[in-house]
Amino acid sequence: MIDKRVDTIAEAVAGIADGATVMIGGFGEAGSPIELIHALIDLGPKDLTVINNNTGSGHVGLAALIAAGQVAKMICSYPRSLNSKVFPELYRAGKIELELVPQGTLAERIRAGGAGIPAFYTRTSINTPLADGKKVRTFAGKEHVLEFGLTADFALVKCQTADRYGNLLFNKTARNYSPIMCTAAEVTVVQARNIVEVGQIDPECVVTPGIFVNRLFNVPDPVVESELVKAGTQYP
Amino acid sequence: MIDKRVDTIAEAVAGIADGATVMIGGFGEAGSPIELIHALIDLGPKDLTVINNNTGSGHVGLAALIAAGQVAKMICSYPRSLNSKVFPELYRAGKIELELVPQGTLAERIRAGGAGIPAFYTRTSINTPLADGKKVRTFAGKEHVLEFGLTADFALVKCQTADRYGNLLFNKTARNYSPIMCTAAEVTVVQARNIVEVGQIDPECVVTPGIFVNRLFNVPDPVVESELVKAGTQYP
Amino acid sequence: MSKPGDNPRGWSREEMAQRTALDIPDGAYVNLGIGIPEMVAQFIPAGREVIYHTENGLLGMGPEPSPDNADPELINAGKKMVTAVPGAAFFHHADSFVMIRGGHIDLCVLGALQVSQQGDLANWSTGAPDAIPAVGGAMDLVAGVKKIAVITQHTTKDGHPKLVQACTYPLTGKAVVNRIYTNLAVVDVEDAGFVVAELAPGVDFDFVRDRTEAPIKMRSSS
Amino acid sequence: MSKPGDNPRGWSREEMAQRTALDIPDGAYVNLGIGIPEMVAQFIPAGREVIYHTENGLLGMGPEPSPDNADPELINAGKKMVTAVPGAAFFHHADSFVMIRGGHIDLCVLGALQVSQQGDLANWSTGAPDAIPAVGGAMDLVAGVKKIAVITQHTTKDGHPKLVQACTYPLTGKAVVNRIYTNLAVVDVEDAGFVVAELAPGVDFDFVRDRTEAPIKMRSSS
Repeated sequence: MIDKRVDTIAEAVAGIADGATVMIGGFGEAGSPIELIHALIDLGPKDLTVINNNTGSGHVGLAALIAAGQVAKMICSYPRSLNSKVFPELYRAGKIELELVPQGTLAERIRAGGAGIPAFYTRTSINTPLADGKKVRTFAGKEHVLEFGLTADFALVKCQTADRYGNLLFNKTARNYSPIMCTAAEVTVVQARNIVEVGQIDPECVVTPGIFVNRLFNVPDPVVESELVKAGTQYP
Repeated sequence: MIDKRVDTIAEAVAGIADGATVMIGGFGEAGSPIELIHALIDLGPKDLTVINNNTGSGHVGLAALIAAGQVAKMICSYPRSLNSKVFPELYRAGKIELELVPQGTLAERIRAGGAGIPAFYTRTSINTPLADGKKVRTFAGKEHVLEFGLTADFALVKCQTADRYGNLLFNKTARNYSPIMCTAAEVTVVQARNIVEVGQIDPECVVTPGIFVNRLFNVPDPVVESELVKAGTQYP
Repeated sequence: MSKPGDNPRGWSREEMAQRTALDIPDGAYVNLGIGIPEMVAQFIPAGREVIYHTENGLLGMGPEPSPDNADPELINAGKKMVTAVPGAAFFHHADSFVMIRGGHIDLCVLGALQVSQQGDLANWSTGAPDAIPAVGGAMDLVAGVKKIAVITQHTTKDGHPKLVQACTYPLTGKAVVNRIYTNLAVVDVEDAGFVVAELAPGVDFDFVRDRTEAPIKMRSSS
Repeated sequence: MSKPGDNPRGWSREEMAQRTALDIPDGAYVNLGIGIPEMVAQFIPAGREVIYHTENGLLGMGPEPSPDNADPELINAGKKMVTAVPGAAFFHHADSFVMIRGGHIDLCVLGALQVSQQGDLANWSTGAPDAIPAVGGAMDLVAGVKKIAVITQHTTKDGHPKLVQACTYPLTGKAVVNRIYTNLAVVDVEDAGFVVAELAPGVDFDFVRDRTEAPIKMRSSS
């Protein structure tokens, strides 16, 4: 029987080792799998490469993971946002590496990684510093830059509804990077608000088919990052 | 007000001119917009390049369009199937050109065309005759071939449910190429079984957002291709 | 060049947004950047239906929610809470940038640090050595959207022109800007350079020219 | 080489499918090609849950429908009407080939014209000048799926070996086949070439070797 549910959150993140590449879903707080990130802090692997649109807020979730010194490198499009203090300090101190990628190129690189496309051309970033050193080729009279697919050892994502096969539905704009990250990681770990019986998710509406999911953990009432940040909460 | 509905099927296909490239949705008969194809036969443009997985069956729909001598070139993955007689005869007689593309590469080329990706690398077809003459590059120790995005002047597709914005839902495996073709054509023309009020389609379940759709024509009770083929129907 | 201490003249932030809204046709698919561009939506003339795209994954973005309707998982690209209009669609990031990169969005309205007379845009980085570089979707938008409009003050707070001969800040994209809405004028970027299409009330052409680094012309009425 | 007129020996078509099914583990995601491979699904041992992918856009394909349940818009890659099991998902073609090309499918079972001792597969074209070339998803499947199994008669109707030193037909992919289920034997493709893992009842190794063009060994029991 296919049953991707795990009993503890420690099982959910088990095996994420020093030096691993981890994709973390979410755009700002929307879709951030904060309980899984905290479990990753508890597990404690170092020298992680983390792929996320941002770098977290306050001292919880992704910001707390960075503050814990576990992240050697961030691959993201917008590392500077409201209440983002941890990353900027470490970055200015030269203690964390940054690979800055335009948002759409980041999304497409993740999608390509999951789709078995090692590289593709895009017009985005041509004539900007982010194209420096990259291969350029002209198509239809316009220069394009070669970008490479991204894959990861693990993906951590949050969803709204799941079944034991790992079919997933998301909530509104919390969907963002999660479906493509599910396709691009060796092991995809999902925290789900609701786990329903197989057959209860409309097959016409499945966003992430179960083939892309490896572990499923039920977090029925996830914390709200912005509330924790407002309250000054620090993890751990 | 945004209202993509047109009143007649002639309006739906208006402007498809000699030499146009037309993507036609469907995999076999599933999703084939047969009423739109027949309207295209009535309109009569010549020298079309048609992109479809197959080449039609019997003497209706795509096969009838080819039989009418309107198609100069097919881009497809499987031009040989049960009850497919028209294309094979013309092909053997040297009267129609064929660009044979692996099915997944065809899908990805269409998706790339719609996504503003002019070219990408794939492992598919390496060491086969379909890679002949193409640029090859090695990634992670494996050879990959460079493939180019496909776009079209028009896409003709069939859907199950639509609203006046052009948001679309499909029926089961009739979805196939249609959503990606909607993204890759200058003008996307849709025949819809049902047209509902704006707001009746769940925003979490929209398959094709309206931004990709230009014209919408209601065909509440479309013919079933296999029944026509069985009955020996010929169009026109 | 302009002098710090000039009295404020021309359009307010709201009026710049309102003037921009006037140019958005019925049925347009529009992406609005963070800041003044976000305000454009509230000024669309009655009778026009405009659909807003936010690159984090929503087509059919509506206004701010009422407090009882707020969902921190329904936000815009600026990470503010928004609503979804009837007929909206949610999608993932790769699909969202298919719309942008694939040329499906009609208009994007962005802020700017500098715009050059060739339409080059700098709006993501001052290049300062201690700045945290952050680009978001700006480079994708200018590379893919059919028409790029900029809303910006005509000069910086220090009085330096933002419409320049050549950008000194790192580029977001080259030759991408079509029209600029400043507090002083509506300026088109044409092959020949900057052309004033309209002056704000109480502003004359010389005032604009003095505050523009690059050559600028008045559109000849014909 | 084998001689036309040999009495049929070994496994029937159904038994080949059944033998293949034995090797499919619980929880596998499997794509079954047209022909004998399609039959594998009906022989999965009780207690194993296997999910079938069909490249035209369905994960969770079920068996043929009853006549009152048939929908010509619910078909498999062979264009036969099928059903969808509870927990299924529909998706478009590009997403379907993300699963294939991206290495997410565990096993694909295909037919073959020829398999070489290096695991090269030819199954899409005889290269005949008047043939209509048609490839479908075969090249994508062999390029992307984790494990490729082939079900085929050991020889052609004319008695020619299908397990060969080098394919004479155009390739579908190079060094892609892992295991071959014929009517005579289960044959693994290893670095050293063909290795018989199991003989069909009543078939001896010499009989298989005589009908195989390339060198073939018996797996040593250890």
